[in-house]
Amino acid sequence: MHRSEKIWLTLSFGMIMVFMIFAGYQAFALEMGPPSHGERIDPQKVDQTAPFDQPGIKQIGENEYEVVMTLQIFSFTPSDIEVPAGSTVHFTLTSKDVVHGFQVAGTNINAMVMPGYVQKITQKFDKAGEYLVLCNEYCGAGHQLMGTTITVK
Amino acid sequence: MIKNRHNTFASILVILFGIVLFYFGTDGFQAFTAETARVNQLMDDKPRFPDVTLEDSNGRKYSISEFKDKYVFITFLYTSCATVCPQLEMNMSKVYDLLPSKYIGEDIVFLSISFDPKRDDPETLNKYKDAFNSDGETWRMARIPNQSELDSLLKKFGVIVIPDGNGNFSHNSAFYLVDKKGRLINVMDYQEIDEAAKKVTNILVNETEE
Amino acid sequence: MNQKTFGLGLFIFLIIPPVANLMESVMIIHMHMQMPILVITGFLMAPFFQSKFPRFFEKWNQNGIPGILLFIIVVGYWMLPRTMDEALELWAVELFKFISLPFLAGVPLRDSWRKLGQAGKNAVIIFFSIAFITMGWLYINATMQLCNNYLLIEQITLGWGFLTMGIAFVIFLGYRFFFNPSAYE
Amino acid sequence: METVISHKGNSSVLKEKANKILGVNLQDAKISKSYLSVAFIALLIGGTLGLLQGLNRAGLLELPSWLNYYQVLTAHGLLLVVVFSATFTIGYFYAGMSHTLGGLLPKVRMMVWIGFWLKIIGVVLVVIPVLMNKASVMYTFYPPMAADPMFYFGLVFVVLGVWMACFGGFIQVANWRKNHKGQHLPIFSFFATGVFVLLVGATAFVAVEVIFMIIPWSLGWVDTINVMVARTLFWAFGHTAVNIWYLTAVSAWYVIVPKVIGGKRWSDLLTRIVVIALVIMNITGGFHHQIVDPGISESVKYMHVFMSLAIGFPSLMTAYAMFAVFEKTARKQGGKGLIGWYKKMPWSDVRFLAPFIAMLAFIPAGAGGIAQTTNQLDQVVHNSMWIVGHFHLTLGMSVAMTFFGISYWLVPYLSKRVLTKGMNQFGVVTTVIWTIGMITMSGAMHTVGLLGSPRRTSYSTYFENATALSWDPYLIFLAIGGTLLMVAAIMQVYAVFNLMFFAPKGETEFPIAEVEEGEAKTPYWTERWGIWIVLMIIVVAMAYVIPLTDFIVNAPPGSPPFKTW
Repeated sequence: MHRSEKIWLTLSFGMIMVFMIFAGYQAFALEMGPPSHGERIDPQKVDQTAPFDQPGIKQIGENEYEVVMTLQIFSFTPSDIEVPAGSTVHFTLTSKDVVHGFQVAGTNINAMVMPGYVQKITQKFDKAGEYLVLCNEYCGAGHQLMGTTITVK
Repeated sequence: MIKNRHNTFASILVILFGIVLFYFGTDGFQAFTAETARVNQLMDDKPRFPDVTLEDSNGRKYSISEFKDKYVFITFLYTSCATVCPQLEMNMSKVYDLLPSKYIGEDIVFLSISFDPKRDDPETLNKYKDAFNSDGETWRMARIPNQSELDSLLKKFGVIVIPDGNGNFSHNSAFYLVDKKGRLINVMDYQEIDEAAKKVTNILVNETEE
Repeated sequence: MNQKTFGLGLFIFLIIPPVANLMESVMIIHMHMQMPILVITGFLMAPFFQSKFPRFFEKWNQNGIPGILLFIIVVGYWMLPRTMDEALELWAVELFKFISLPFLAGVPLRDSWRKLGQAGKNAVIIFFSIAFITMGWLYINATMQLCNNYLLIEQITLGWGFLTMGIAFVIFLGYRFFFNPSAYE
Repeated sequence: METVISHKGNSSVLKEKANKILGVNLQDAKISKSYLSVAFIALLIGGTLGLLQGLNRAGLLELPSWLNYYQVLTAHGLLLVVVFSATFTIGYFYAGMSHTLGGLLPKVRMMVWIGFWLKIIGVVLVVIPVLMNKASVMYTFYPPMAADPMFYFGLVFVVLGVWMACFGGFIQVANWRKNHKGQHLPIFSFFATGVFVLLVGATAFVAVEVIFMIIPWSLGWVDTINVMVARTLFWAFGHTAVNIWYLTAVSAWYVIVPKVIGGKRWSDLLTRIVVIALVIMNITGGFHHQIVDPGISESVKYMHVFMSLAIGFPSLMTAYAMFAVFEKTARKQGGKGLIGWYKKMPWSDVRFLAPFIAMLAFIPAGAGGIAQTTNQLDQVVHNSMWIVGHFHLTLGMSVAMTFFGISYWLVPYLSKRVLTKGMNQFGVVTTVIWTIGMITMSGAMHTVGLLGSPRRTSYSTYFENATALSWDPYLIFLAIGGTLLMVAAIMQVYAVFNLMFFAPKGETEFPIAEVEEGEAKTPYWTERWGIWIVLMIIVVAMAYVIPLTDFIVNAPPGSPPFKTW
């Protein structure tokens, strides 16, 4: 093997390891790992299962809110959420039918919402404004209409 | 020829090493799982039930001295458990029924301890106990509200509880018998109901005859 | 980068506490990734020892049998549910794991493998196929938690891991049986 | 038995001789030409559908209800990701196997023809329900969205067709090795073997998903389906499939391009190691498509980040190899300095230009891929237009342009015609238009994806939402890029059929580069495919046993089928 090649291979290997270390550090030390909640639910009985029998927004602490939300073709329940600026919002999500995506443009909220699984994701909203919430996994004829907003005041 | 002898010798040496390794690794071919090793260890150590505050299904608070001069038959559980715990408690109730009734409440008390104090408040425990016909007196269900006290008990009795992050726990299950002085004297397989009942009865009979 | 330094680097990487902890947090990764990679590090480092002590290997492992026996014993020992638990709880056992797998399993495996005949190699693979399938069956069907530090589901996962590995070995044996390499080489 | 073998032996010797004289076996050429024709027809139709989408997405065109956006998108994906790539790959590798292994065996020829027709039947069965709007489920067809059962039967036929071609390839290779004991498989056929092994491995997952899970469920034999298992099996296939097309392109970079520029191949041993590494590690990479899925623990996801990133290593090795070959070749021709090689390259030769731009495109494409594999970065772009931009860069540039470059010598070689100067010029123009179109489109897609625009969504302002409206200026570029691409696609298809039927008669060489003189002999262990396949199985088992066991043992109640379009 040529010397330059050895250098290149070492660099390549090093680069991959640096990626691994950063990803690991962020996921485990900073708890910035991707949404991975493991709870299961009967997808055909979402309406009867707590907490999804009462979807909505609930204040659970100072500047802390819990949003229990169901996704179904082609809407989010509840929709048009309002929270004060600076609040941390914990989303608890599940799907009542097909696979949906939950994305809030301009934030790092991006999660798959599968039928049969409860997904959780948390975000702190510092800046006031209207955030666009949309479904980013194709879910049917009205997929492009599946959107709502989060208003941060 | 000489080389061959080296080989044979080396092979024998390696096998001997293997035997020694496995012998010490399994406490003399006794314990192939950590669970067996743990139980054996507990029965040797006879740890004392620590001084912790229990809160039972009636909301009464007391320490283990409540059961002074009585044997205590203990299990560990959490009420949201859907798999092992109901089975464990069902088996416990069978042991309860198999023991001669004259000892119950007099010489022995049954106690189910929850390791999920956040969710298992007295009210929940009260509801749960009815499902197993526990009377709340001679068979009590209790939680240990203080987490650090709970941890010290679990550690002493070798109960391993791992939360799985979704509200469930993975845990080992057994029947524990604590003697009149508050020392753990026996750990029994919770699936062998008859054997456990026989063992406990024998202990009680010997004790009262003395 | 030659394989000796690569093996040493990999070995050091594996014993870094965060790496070790992460790998040990999942039962199947502990047994089916960390442990085999430890063996592989020894395998890679073996030429160092072989060139340092050529007489030793020549004298005591001439036909490869003592070495392969040592390999089987050490690997077999680490397949016990108990040893996995203790590696997590007692630092001495953990240390023994990091020493025994590379140096008492990886090194002798490399030295012995070439010295074993075709029949010997097949016998070793057959042994591990049977052992893995049995362990797999045991772990999948055990309703009891065998390891105190791992969930029951991880135990079942490990069982399937054993079973699939066993099947892969059987496929390999079948390939060796049906396709005679001498027809191609 | 004896006579049959000796007869075969004779005929293969004859064939080899015939090959040397005639250049190409006509029967084998017909196979490859058929596959290539289907590939480029698929490109034309798929490309047209792509243009329709680009125009819609830019808000310029409203599609009629009988051919809606999602129908078009499903067909576009299937025609380009599955039909174009797979048929080109098979046609290309069969041409090369016929060339390097001394003609196909009659048995193999029959198998690959059966495979061809199975595939055609499959594609027809898939396309009918899509056109009837009964299968607007995208090429990923995630349950519990359920298409018409015919759609899934079509997929089964496609997979069977692919398997026929793969096993034909294995028989051909095994036969050659029996007759050439102790020799290394010619490098081109080595690549072919790797690709076929991966194709069988990858499609096995989707076959299990479709045959054992989806078909019984879509026919109503079972009520519910385990959505996560289906999804996981799909991605074990889906990601590997695109990596197979990439490996096909890579084969041309290693084997063909050095010859085109008048150089020698890079180290034979390391080339073979790259192939082996890609075969062993590829299938496990698919899991990173599920980084933001629920139900998978973070440590398992992290392990899979590692498994996905590992594929980056042989790719980085490839990058080095390519530029090393350029530099070496140029130095021999008098080029100076580290980057002096660029003066010596045959830039006006489309057979070099197209694959070279493809390689360049793989630098940002690969970097994007590494980013998407990493947990937190993926969370930013998952399912956004960024992803669409990414695979138009990988598949649309790296893979498709390499295929285009190949077609300028492969098609004339097969049809015993030559590439004229004019046609070469035409090809260069096509390449440039395609490049500009793809950069425009993919660049806009990447940018708008970072701003949050989702993939697989027809034009929508989300009720006049300000954020959504701010994407519109970027989306216009989709239409512009798409139009350029359409022009280039039409030119490319014209070039292929012109070269196949109308170009001047003559002999064209199958350009396979030689190894460097004095290179050390490649060790024989590289030929032990049995070991590589077993290793591949072990790695795959290791990677998938954890999530799959969890999904199955801790399965939630399943989902019934839904038709939501």
